[in-house]
Amino acid sequence: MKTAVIVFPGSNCDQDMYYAIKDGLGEDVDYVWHAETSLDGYDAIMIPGGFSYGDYLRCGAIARFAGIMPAVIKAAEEGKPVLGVCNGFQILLEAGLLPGALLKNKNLKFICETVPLKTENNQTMFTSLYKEGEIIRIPIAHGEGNYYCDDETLAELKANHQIVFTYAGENPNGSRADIAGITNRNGNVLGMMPHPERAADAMLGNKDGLRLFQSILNHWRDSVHANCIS
Amino acid sequence: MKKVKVYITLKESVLDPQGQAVMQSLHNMNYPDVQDVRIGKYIELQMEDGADIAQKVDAICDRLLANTVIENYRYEIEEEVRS
Amino acid sequence: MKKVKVYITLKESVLDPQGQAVMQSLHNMNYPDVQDVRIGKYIELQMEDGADIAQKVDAICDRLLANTVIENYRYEIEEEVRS
Amino acid sequence: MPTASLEPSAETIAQEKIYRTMGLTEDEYAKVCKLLGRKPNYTETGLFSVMWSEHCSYKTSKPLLKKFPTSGGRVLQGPGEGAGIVDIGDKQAVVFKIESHNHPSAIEPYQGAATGVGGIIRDVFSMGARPVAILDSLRFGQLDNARVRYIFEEVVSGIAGYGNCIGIPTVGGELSFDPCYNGNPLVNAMCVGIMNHADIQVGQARGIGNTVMYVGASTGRDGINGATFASEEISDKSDEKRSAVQVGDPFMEKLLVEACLELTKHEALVGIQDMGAAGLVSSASEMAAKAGVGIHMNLDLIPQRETAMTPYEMMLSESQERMLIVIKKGSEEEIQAIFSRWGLHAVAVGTVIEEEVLRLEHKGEIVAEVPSDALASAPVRHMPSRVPETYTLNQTAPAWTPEIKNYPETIKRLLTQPSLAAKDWVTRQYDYMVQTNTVVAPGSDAAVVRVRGTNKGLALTTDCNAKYLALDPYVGGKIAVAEAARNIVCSGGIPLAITDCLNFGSPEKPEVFWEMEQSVSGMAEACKELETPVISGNVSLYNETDQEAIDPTPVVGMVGLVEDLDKVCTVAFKNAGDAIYLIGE
Ligand SMILES: Nc1ncnc2c1ncn2[C@@H]1O[C@H](COP(=O)(O)OP(=O)(O)O)[C@@H](O)[C@H]1O
Repeated sequence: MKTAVIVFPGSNCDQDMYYAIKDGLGEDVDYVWHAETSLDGYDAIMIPGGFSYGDYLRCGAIARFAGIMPAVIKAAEEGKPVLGVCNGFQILLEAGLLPGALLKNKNLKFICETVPLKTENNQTMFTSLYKEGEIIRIPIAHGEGNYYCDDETLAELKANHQIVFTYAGENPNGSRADIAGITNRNGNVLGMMPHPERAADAMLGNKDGLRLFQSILNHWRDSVHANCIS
Repeated sequence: MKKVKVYITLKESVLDPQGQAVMQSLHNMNYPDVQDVRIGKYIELQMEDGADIAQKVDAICDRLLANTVIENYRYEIEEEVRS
Repeated sequence: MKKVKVYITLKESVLDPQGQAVMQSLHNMNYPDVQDVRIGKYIELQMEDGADIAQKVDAICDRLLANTVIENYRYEIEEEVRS
Repeated sequence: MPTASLEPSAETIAQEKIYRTMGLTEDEYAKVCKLLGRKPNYTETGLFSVMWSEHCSYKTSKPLLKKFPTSGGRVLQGPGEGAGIVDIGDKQAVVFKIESHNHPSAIEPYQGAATGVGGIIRDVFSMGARPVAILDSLRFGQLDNARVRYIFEEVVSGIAGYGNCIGIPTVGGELSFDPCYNGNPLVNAMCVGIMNHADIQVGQARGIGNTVMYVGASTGRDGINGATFASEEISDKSDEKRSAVQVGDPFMEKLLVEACLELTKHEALVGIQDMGAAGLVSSASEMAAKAGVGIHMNLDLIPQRETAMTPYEMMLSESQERMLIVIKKGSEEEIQAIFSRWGLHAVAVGTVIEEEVLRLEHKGEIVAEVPSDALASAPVRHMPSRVPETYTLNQTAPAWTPEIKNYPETIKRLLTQPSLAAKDWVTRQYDYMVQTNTVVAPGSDAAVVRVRGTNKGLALTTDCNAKYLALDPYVGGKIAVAEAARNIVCSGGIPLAITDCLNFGSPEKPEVFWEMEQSVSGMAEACKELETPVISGNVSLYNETDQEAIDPTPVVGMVGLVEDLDKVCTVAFKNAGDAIYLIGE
């Protein structure tokens, strides 16, 4: 599997994502510069965390206009796995690939800590290696992770099983319905505030996030296999 | 040259945690008369004049300055007075 | 009930990294006519009326809403129109 | 000459003793005249007054700093450059330094703390190192004071705001509260970087004919306070509308880090230096003086954020996120290409010249010309010292042992002291995990970060218990170093070296100067004993409120080497039934 990690000016979890895939997963991975215009040849697309363009104006607002974004949208339409973590989630929302918006944390402060998450839906290409309802521990680190959407959107998210992760302990940021991560309708675009790439290395004492990347790899292997047979 | 004043406010249905925190502080500081606080953005643009300026400002607000999922905007276009 | 509109802007000569980033992005988005961008805050207060309301608003701005070391503020007090 | 004409002439400066309001003493002014062989004009007086300030010249602390051991087996670069460098094996090195931003933080706590972090990061990456960790050391007054609370909250947000955005984990530090800091908080920040020996850079302007380039943010009037005799455009506006407070732009600095680290791998790079406290003057004059050359700079080419800036304002501006680099002549375009990929400009603003002078050109005229090394040779001040009465009294006071009747109650009361209580409220706001190398997070004795690609780590701590120094600065100084070393050792590291930030009151008070002497002697002795040389540091004096000095607070930042990450220890008890030992006296 060949993965692209998109690098925007101000991305700062790009290396963490890169190492999670290269060392944690043992797969091929490249950094792809925001000004590139093609993602052909990549099997999975990662939009890492950080402060793209300083997060000035609104998180993710400026990054959404980067040269690479049409290619990200195209990859999403083709059904490739697209994962946006933290700032990457914000960018996917701003780009309209996922519904809703993120507001400032309800305590108005940046929060960095490891929190329990509940796997609400393990029937996705990102979560197949977790058990339904499994509680995993993943770090969060954000100032604007308070997910907001209107009632109609929330009802849709629920009806389509698009809510993948929720905060299992105390809701840290005030997000609606304790939402920590959602997919698009097709289930191939996942945006989440918690950082699975920070929990993919035994040396740092937590490997709960690695299974997310392994799930993507399994999905890719299955699809390659299916294509070979057909 | 024109000065464009853009006001961006959170939609009414969206909770404003910052505004709530400010109101709480104001109550603690003994200003009970403040009954609501909403915090938004105020952006000033200096723009070259042109026939389609309003159209441009609309596009700029829609595409970049405001996130219309949660925010509304309005603006005023003024003659720039050089100081 | 009054509606108080407070505008908070960075003092002149204070660096506005946000404004700079937005301007750069507008240029990249092909709006070269935008020559400067300054980003400030726009705050709406709902306040009970009273003789000393202007004085109170001044105090609230000075003490809490604006950081007067780097920001200026101005405000307008309007009759609240209940919608 | 619309602007310069408003500035007083060299004659007027001499006659009306304007140099005194600019910060030069009679003796210093006389020395400037002697060095130049004439009276300095307004811009030149400004250059000397800022370069000879305590902040830039260490003129009162220099004699004391000589006491520190500064070399040792592993030291690759001692004090004098942006930051010190210590070998960690495998052709790699650790780079670190601590710096204060106390006074800016007292005025505008968010930006003061943020720009303090930004400044220390630049010191580290200008050496060619990738910054891998930030630590802080914070002192505030009593939390029941509303202003103190405000300063405390904003300082913490400022550190978080800058460090989190730029993506360097803030992995440790210390925090305490005492009434002596009520009007004068201490905000010290330390940055640690890792590099290959091959990439070590120096801030030198070698090579006659080479090009001097300016990179990073444009120059504004940041940090230029009071009357600057600038153009009328400025002087007729009320002060209330203007502010000279420096604002940090961590996004810009993130781009600068990446671009400069790319640059340090380029063979055309000759020298690189951050524009620190005195901006263009200090970087240009130091780079020239260290290489024994001169620099001719054309100020018209300096990127400017504001209109009608005078040479004085440009040279003294404290705008953040700027670097000065010297590159081989002819490679300008290649270098510009590196920066433009990161959306930054690199502008050629000057040339290295043989004549050992800093020569400034503005609008076709030479507006200042001073010997390069003159600015770096402030006359050393030897201050008188006197033993404080309280110290003498303390020495003869009978020993006092607290009488504790109810242990649980006493412990509970101790734990509610803000200085002793858990620091999660602070550390939760810091992204201490980014870069995914944080093996030991805040909450243990020292933080440990992995050196990626090896099984080694760095143990990091900042320490100082000012109460001990207030009682006996000599012993307290030793304790500060020893405490840091214990924190390193308890985490599984071998102490390598320290950086220090000497926070004191006014050195013009003999009692304060005595405290400085004693503290430094105590620290120096402990450093020798523990074989942890001092490889960088910073001095912050005049920390006073209403003429009352703070407790002597020389903060120690220590780095240790963890040779095997599997042997890292943390404070927490691990298993029920384990034996507990008390080691030492
Ligand atoms: N201002 C701070 N910034 C970052 N970390 C801090 C700060 N203050 C305390 N810490 C962290 O909290 C832990 C405990 O601090 P402290 O109570 O001062 O213990 P110690 O006696 O070991 O210095 C340490 O790991 C330290 O790194």
